[in-house]
Formats: sequence, structure tokens, C-alpha cells
Amino acid sequence: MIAEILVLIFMPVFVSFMGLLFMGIQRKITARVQNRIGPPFYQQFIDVMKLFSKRENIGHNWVFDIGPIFAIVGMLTTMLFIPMGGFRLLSMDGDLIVVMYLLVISGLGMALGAGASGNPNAGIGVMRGLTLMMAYEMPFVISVLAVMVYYHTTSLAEIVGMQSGMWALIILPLSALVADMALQAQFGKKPFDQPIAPAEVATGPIVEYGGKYLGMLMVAHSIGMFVEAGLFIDIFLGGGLLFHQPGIIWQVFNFLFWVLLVFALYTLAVLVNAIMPRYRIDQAFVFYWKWPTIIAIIGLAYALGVSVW
Amino acid sequence: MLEFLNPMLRPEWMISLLFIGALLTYFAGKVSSALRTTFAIIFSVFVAFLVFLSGSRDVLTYWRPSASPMGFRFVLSINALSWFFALMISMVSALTIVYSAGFGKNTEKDNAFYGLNLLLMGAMLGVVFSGDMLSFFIFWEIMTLASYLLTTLAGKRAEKGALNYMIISTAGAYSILIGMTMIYTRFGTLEFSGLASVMGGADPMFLLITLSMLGIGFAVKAALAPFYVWAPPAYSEAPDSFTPVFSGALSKLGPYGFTLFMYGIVGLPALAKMGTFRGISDFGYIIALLGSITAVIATLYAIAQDDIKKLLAYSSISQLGYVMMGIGIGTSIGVAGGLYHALNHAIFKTTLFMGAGVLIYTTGSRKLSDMGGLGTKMPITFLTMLIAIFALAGIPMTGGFGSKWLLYEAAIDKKFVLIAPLAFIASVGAFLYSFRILQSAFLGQLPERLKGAKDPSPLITIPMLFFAGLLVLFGIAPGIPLGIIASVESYLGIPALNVSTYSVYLGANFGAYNAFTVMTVITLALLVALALFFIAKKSRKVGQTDTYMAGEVPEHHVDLYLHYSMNFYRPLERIFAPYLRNRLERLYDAFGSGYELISEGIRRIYTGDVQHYVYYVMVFLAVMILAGWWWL
Amino acid sequence: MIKRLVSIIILAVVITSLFMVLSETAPFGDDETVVSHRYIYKGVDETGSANLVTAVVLNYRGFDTLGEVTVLFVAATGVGAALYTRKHPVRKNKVEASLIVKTGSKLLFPMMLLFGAYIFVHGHLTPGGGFQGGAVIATAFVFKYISDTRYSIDHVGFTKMESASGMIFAGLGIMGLLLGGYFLLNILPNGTPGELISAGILPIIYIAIGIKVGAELTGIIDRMMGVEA
Amino acid sequence: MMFYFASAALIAIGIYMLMVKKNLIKMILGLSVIDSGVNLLLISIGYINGKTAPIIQPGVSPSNVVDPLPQALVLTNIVIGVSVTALALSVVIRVYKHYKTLNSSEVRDLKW
Repeated sequence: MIAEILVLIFMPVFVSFMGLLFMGIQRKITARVQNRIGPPFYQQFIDVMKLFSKRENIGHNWVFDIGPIFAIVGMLTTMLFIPMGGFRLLSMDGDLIVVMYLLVISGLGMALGAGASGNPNAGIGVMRGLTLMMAYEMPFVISVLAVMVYYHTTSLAEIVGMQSGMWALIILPLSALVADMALQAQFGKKPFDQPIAPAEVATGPIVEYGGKYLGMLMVAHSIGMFVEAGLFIDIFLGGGLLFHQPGIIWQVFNFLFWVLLVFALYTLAVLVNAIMPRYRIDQAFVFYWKWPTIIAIIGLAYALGVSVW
Repeated sequence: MLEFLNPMLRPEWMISLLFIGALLTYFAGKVSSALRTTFAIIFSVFVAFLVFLSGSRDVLTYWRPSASPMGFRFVLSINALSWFFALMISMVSALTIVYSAGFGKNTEKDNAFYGLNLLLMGAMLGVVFSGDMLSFFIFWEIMTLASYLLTTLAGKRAEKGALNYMIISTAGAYSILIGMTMIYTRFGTLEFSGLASVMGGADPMFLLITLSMLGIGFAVKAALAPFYVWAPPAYSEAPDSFTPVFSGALSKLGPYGFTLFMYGIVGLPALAKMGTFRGISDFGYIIALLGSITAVIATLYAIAQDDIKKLLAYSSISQLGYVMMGIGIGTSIGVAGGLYHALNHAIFKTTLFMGAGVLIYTTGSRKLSDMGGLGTKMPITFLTMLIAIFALAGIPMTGGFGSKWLLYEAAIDKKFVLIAPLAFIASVGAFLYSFRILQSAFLGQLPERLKGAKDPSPLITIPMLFFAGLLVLFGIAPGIPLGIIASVESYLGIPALNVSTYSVYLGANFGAYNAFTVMTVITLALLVALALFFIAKKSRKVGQTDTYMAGEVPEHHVDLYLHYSMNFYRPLERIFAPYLRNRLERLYDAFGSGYELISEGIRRIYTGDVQHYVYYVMVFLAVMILAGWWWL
Repeated sequence: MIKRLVSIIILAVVITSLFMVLSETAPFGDDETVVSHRYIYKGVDETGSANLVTAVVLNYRGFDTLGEVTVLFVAATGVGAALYTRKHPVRKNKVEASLIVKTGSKLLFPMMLLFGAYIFVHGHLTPGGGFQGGAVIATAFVFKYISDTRYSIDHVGFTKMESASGMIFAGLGIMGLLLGGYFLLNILPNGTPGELISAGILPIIYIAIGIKVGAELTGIIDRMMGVEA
Repeated sequence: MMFYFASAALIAIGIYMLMVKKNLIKMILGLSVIDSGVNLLLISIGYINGKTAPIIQPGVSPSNVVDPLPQALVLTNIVIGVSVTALALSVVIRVYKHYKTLNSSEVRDLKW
């Protein structure tokens, strides 16, 4: 009981720390790919420190304040419901659909706050974000559905447990491919970073946020990175379980492997990001509803065929 | 304590109270408007209270008029299913009457408005309480007529939509009548209790035809896929204080009809005889598929609307598609999800239409792009609508999540790979259009002319707050409504759902949904976030127009440019426009004009010359005689 | 020409088949029907009317006759409505009648009235009845109209007479309803068949009908005469 | 048999008038002729060979009279026929006032 509570407290702190670290590393990687030197890998920590300790914060109204708070609430809640490597905090109660809906709280709260700011750039950003969400949800949902149909369960813990023999990535490669494409948009990386496109809409929804608000958003973002990647790992990469023995040591190893997988997925997205231009939002929409959806449908048909007959 | 009310807890009492109340209200309006409004509120709220008290006790009433030549018995009964729907209907209707009293208009039309509202409430209760098809049909028609008249009260603009509604409803009613006649000629009884014992043994073909005939009539009310064309104009043009009932309560009669006939009368085993698809009947599968298709199409239309009532109208169609999907699937989870979603939809859509009415009253416009920034001016309206929108979008913590979750689980459980993705996408679309309301009406910049906006009178806000409270309550304790639904399911002969107050357990293959855990975790996370927020330096409030504009001075074009809600989803609309140009309406139009063309041709034989008519008569006579000789 | 040919062919088909069917199903001069059998053998005893046609018209099918009177009334009303003019119709002088016509009509007019009255009063004894008598009375008024270009009936009086007779008919029917339980019950004694005062209420009804029909037909004639075309 | 033939001929003539004649008054005359034909037909259906009028009086026994029912019907029919003719004539008067013609094919306001 005490151990669980300790984990419960430790996990968010650890995850946000690692998230910020990864973001620093990715800036470095992007810079190297683009033949720049780039900021030091600990730049993100400096930024967050600075933002939180800023003397003057500017707010508009109480709805505006909701944004960052909801962003953190949504991400923290979701994180507690997904299995993270060896650690299953509340995931026995969790359910894939519940998790997918909990994930939305953060975005919706963010959109509320951005809308309340009254800046048209924020409105455009929110519109793009929601449109993009509708775009990538189509292939993503179909590919996740393939997994749920194949294992005939919607419980995340069950799905992870059933992959102990073989990862879903190997059984359902097409679905995994599509889910990774959707992950690119979930991370908000190019070519799907229309919502925050800095050069067009002055980083979109967060245009009005500064100081502690922006700091909270950065923390939420770093947790979100783990949540989104972790969801993919749980569904397709066997939950990052390398060792199936009980015992705290193995559990820690499993957790480290999970973090490694998150880093790998994130780096993959960053590498794509570094060399890609940005789609227009309607191009992105058409893209997602065309090829990834077709591939996802084929994957779903395959999963259905294998599991029913 | 309320023992003295016991003799009144009978369906015929409630219905006749409302019908008498309708008359009294109408004539009281001739005397004084305050008296009329008081009457309307007292009658509706009292009957709603009676319905609430009557619980699910089995009250069966037979009533046969002395001079009934065919010997039909009119049966009224209260059972678990009808009580569930009656509760929903009476709650929505009564509170909407309270709500409309808050606007305090005093026109001659208001007499008719309140009278018809009570009449409609009585007719709807009659539909759900009736225990035989004849009274079902009679109340059904009273209901259609009353709602048609109520819609036309909005004035000239509503007439076309109301006429559409009436025509399609009449077609649906004829369809019901045909199905009813077929059943009567086959079995010789119209009582549900008698039919329930014989319909199960009927041959599948007969069942299919009768169920389809009845189904067309119900599908019209439920605005299911090919029959939804009446709904957007009728919902959006109806009077603002009637639309909550129209969309919240009246549309639920379609799902009620399906549930009653598919499960209450025909029953699962007989349905299965018609052929099954992965464990559920083909008929149910088609209904479910139509429901999910409706959900997606209506969602796409809703995203593109700038008119708040039209947006909500399309949203209603889409949500009813969900309900039909759940009822069509027909498993324990599916029916529970469908009924639960019907309840949730009744509550949140009523709240949203009420809020829309307030917004239209305040701003004088139905266009979302004419509103903006009202969130801080009208906090109660904003909060209630926010909760309703959360429920609509299915965010956990509100009732809407539980029902959507059940529906997805039902689809995935049966591996319906066509239905499940459609339902998911419609749900994502729901985020889009519901956020459009928030963004355009409550967030962003406040136009100059709305500076004086404020929350409406308590008569209006109390019903909205009540509904919002219900949604939150259902979000924390889904066991309360689901417990009632479980008893409905066992009444219908479907395996009942396993629920406790806070959690739902569906079986080994599914994760349980424990609303209490989710709630606790969210609260904890909220505490953490709030702590983070308040530990840091306090922020300074600046004006709403004081935003980052890349060096522009914003004063001159505040209204026009700073509020980004005109053509909100333009890119998306551009993509879908070629596919969604009102195809179905055009199909109906083509049918109508073709019919007109044929009639025009037939009309040509009336030349206006009397002698030609004599010729027609004689030629016809000669042909008949010759044919007679030939055949005999 | 082709039109006439076609119509003749069609007519030939229709009429021939009508003729053939008739001579097959109801050969000329065949015995009476079952319903008539009852009327013929029981009619006199049941109604007291020597004239069996009157027995059928007024007693067995009395309700029909009420309807028939109504039809006539509606027709008269219809004629009035169709020929309605805002001014009171004034007869235009056409050709002045010759002396013979004038004198003859003066001589014949009371006789014709009397004859008409005779016909409807004896409706239950001899051939004829209210309708025929009424028609004769109307004919008398036609004579009047022909002989005198300025003649016009007393509209108010005629209307009152017509209404009164109609009310007598209906009132008798209702009386039967009150006294005996059904409409047009014969509430008076039948008497001896063949005598003038016999057959219960039938003579009264026929008198009422005669007056009514005479008044109505005269009204129609008056309307048509008064038209300025 | 003669009577059947005559009534059929009368009906035929009446219908022929309706179909061919353009004058509205002649058409109404045709209607009247049909009326007479039908009346004659009904009466002759009711005739029984060698029997007398249905009036029971000394010397006439019930077994010796013809069928009274068709006669009663004809009585009704005559009255109806009179009504129809009167109404039709008055309508024709109206038509003539309005169109200044009695030609039926020129009165075509009923067209469409």
C-alpha cells in the first residue's frame, strides 16, 4: 500500500522530468539533423524554471485559467490509468476507451482556455487542433479497433497481458504502422503541427499564455508525450514488458525498457519532424482520411478474419 | 407521507389531468396570463411528480367505452419500460414549461402554446402508458398533431418545416397503421400482453414485414437515416421554448417504439429466427447500422452549421442515431447503452436547447457568429451549457460518458467493425461542433452591443441547473440510472446489466468502468494542478481585448477580427462540401416533382369539354362489358 | 362524322349487352319478386291503403319518400341559387297571349286545381298521389303564367305553405317516434280499405306532399320565367 | 318484349344525344330521354303477363296484380328526374348568361 502510494507520487514527477529531458534532447537532435548546433540538452529545465519563477503573469478571466489546469489534470489522470512498463497504477480498472476519452479532457480544457483568451490566433489554432484530431482519429480508431477485435477485449491490462508471447506489432503490422502515423499528429510534430504552427498563427492556442501558464503547459506536454507513446506501446509493443518474472528488480528493468521505447518512438517522430515541411490543415485531413485509413481498414479486415475464422 | 396521492398514481389519472389542464390553461389565458402560466406549471409539475412517485409498480387499467362496435379494450398500464420513458418525458416537459414561463411573453399565442404543451405532454405519456395498439396509435396521432401545431406557432418561417414534419409523420403513421392492421388480422387482438404471447410464434417473414412497417413509423420520429430530412427545419424553426421538448422528449418515442416492439412484444428468440449476424438478429443489425450511419452524417452536417439551433438539431439526429444503434444491437450492454443514452440525450439536449433559447433571447440572433464572449457575462448559462456539452461529447465525470462507453463496448463485443468506427468518428465530430458553440457564444471577444447581457431569471436557470446537476450526478453514480435500466432489461427479457452505484461491470473481457475511481483520480489531479497554479506567482488580470496582435492596434475592428468564429470549420467544410450537398433532400424533392409530373399528365384528360367525359364513361362501360363477356 | 360512327358503335355494344342481359336475367312478364310478394299479399291489411304503390311509397318506404321530398326541395333551392339576381326578377313582356288562351286558362285554372287536389287526396285509393297531384297544380300555374304576362305568384305565401306542409310530414314522422318508438309509425287507425278516410296517416302525408310539390314546382317555374336572359 | 326494346332504344337515343349534340339544352333533353327510357325499363320489368294494376278493390284479388315495387321506384325516379332537369336547366341559363353561347365545347373553363 505504502509502496503503491510512493509510486503514485514518484511517477508523475519522474515522467515530467524525463519528458522535459527528452524534449531537450530532441531539440539537439533536430539541430544536428539540420546542421545547426542547437541549445544544450538541459535547456527545457531552464525554461520551465524561468517560467515558473516569473514575477509578472498576465491572465484574462477565470475560463482562461482553466486551460493549463485542465491540461495537467487530463494528462495526469490518463497517465494513472495506463500500464507503464511493469507498473500498473490503476490500470486494472482501466479500459482502453476510458483512457482515450480521458485523454480528451486535457485537449478540451486547453481549447476552452485558448478560446477564452480572445485572440483570433488561438481560435484558429483550436480549430486546427480539433480538425486534426478528427483527421487522425479515423485511422487511429480503426487500427486500435483491430487490436480490440483481435484480442476480443477492451481492457488495456488484458491487451498487455495477451501480448506476452508475441507483440501485436508483429501480428498486426499494418495497424501498428497506421497508429504510428497517427502518433506523429498526437505528438504535434511536422508534418502535422498545424495547431501550433509558430510562423503562421504564433503558436496557436498558447499564443496568450506566458509565465506559469506556459510552464504548466510544458509540464503537461511532457507528461502527454509519455501518455501518448505509452498508449502505443501498451497496444502494439506488449506494454514494454521484457521480463515476465515477478520481483521488484525485473519490474524496474521493465520500466526502464518502457522508457527506452518511449524515447525511441519520440525520436522517430522527431526525425520525421526534422526533415518534413508542414501540410495545410485540409491537406492533412485528406491525407489521414485517405491512405492511412485504407491501410487501417485492410488491417482491421485482417484482424477480423484471423480472429473470427 | 404522500399516501393520500396513492389513488392518483394511475395512468388514466395522469393523462386526463393533463388533458383537462390543457383546456383549463387555454381558457385561463383568456382571463389573465399570470393565471394561465401558474396553471400550466402546476399541472405539468404535479403530473411529473405523480409519474415519479408511481415508480415501476405494475398498474394495469382496462377501459372499454360502452358503445365500442369492434369490442376493443383500451388498456393503460405502467411497467418498467414505460415508467422509464414516462419519467424522462414528464421531467423534460414539465421543466420546459417552467422554463418558458421565465420569458414572460404575453401574446395571444401563448395561450395556445401552454395548452398545446400540456396536451402534448399528456399524449406522450399516453403513448408510453398505452397497453394496446389502438390507444397507442390514437395518442401517437394526438402527439404528432399537437407538436405540429406547436411548431407552427413560431410564425410564417416555421410553416414549411412544420409541413415537412407533418407530411413525413403522416406517412409514418400510415405505415404504423398498416402494421397494426396486419397484426390484428393475424392475431385478432391488439393488446400488448396478448400479443407478447403469440407474436413469438409467428413466422419470420410476417414478423419482418410488420416490424418494418411499424419501424418506418418509429424511425420517422427517431429521425433515422433516410427519414431525418424533416428534423433540421422542424427542430430549428420551432419556437425556442418548445424545441427542448421536441428534441428532448418527443424524439424519444421512436426508440421507445422500437424497444417495445422488438424486445417487449416480439422478443429476442423470435427476432433471432429472422436470421442472425454474429449473435444478433439481422433486423437489429440493420437498425444499428442505420443508426451509426445517421450519427456520422448528421455530425458532418452539424459541424458546418452557423445557426445554433440548426447545429443542435443535427446534433440531436446524430445522438438519436447512437440510441438506435444501441437498441438495434440488442445485447444486454447494447440496450442498456441505448436507453441510457436516450436518457442522457433527453437531459443534455434539453439543457442545450434551453441555453440556446436564452442565447437567442439575449442576442436576438440565431447566428453563432453574432455572439461571443458571453461566458463571463452569463456564468450560469455558460456553466450549465458547458456541462451539457461535456455530456454530449462524452467527457468522463458527466452522464454522457457512461452511455457512449456502453455503446462502444457493445459494438466491440460483437466485433461490429462497421458500426464501431462510425460511432467513434461521430463522437469525435461531436467535440468539433460542440466546441463551436462554446467558442462562438461564450469565449472570445464580447461584441459591443452585448455589453449589458446577464443571466436570465431563476425560472429559466433553475431547470437548467437541475438538469446539469443530474448530469454530474449520473457521471459520479452511473448506477442510479443504470439500475432502473437493468430492471427495464429484465422486464424485457434481456439479461440485466451488472451494476452497483458507482461502477459497471460488463464481464471478464472488458475493463470495468468505476466512475468513483475516475472521479477520485480527477479530483486528486485537480488538487495537484491547483496547487501548482497557486504556488506560482499570482497573475494580473488584463482586458479581454488586450491580446497579442503582432503590433496591430485592435480597437478598430474588435467585433470583426478578434472574434474568430465566422466560418469556424472552413477547411473541413471545404473538404466535405461536395459530398454533403443535401443529397437526401434532393432525392425527396426529385420524388415529389416526379409525382407532380405524373399527376400533371393525368390531369390532362380533364379537357373541360363535357362531352369528352360522356365519352370516357361510355368507353369505360363498353370496355368493362367486353371484358366481362370475355372472362365469363 | 367519325365521332358519330364511334359513338354508335360504342352504344351498340353497351345497349346490346344490356338488352341481352335483361332478357336473360329478368324475362319480360315474369313473376313478382319476393319482397313484392309480401307487399301484395299483406299490404292492404298492414297499411289499409288500397293502392299498393302508395302503400310502398308512403309506408314501407316512407323514409325514402322523405328523402325524395328533400331532394326536390334542394333542387328548388339550387334553381333559386343558380338563377339568383340581386334585383327581384321582373318578367319581361314577350308575346301577349291570344284571347282564346286567356279565356281558356281562366276557365280551366280552378278545374285543374281541383283535379290536382283530387289526385292527391285519393292517392291511397286510385292511381296517382302527392307528386302527381302537385305536378298538376303546378301545371295550372303554368297556364296562369302563359296567359298573363304580368302574373306572378305570391312568394311569401307559397314559401309558408311549402314549409308548413314539409313540417307536417316530418312532424308526423316524429309523432310516430314519440308515440310508437319509430319514425313514421302509422299512428292512426287503418279503417276500411277502399274508403276515403282510411289507411291511417297516408292521406295526410300525401296531402302535405301534394301541396309541397305543387308549391315547389311552381316556385321553379316562377324562377325560370323571371329570368331576363 | 317490345317494352324492353323500346326502353333500350330510348336509352340509346339519349346517350347518343349526349355524345354527339353540342347544344347544352339538347344534351339536357338527352338526359330526360334516358330518364324516360330507364323509367319504362323499370316498369316493364315489374310487369307480369295478364295481370292488372296493383290497386286492391272489389274484383281485383292480390293474386291478380303486377309488381308494385318498381312502380314505387319509378315514382321516386320521376321526381328526381324533374329535380335534375330543373337544376340543369337553371345552370344552363347561368352558363348562357356568362358565355353567351350554348355550345358545350366552347364552355371550357373546367379545363385544368
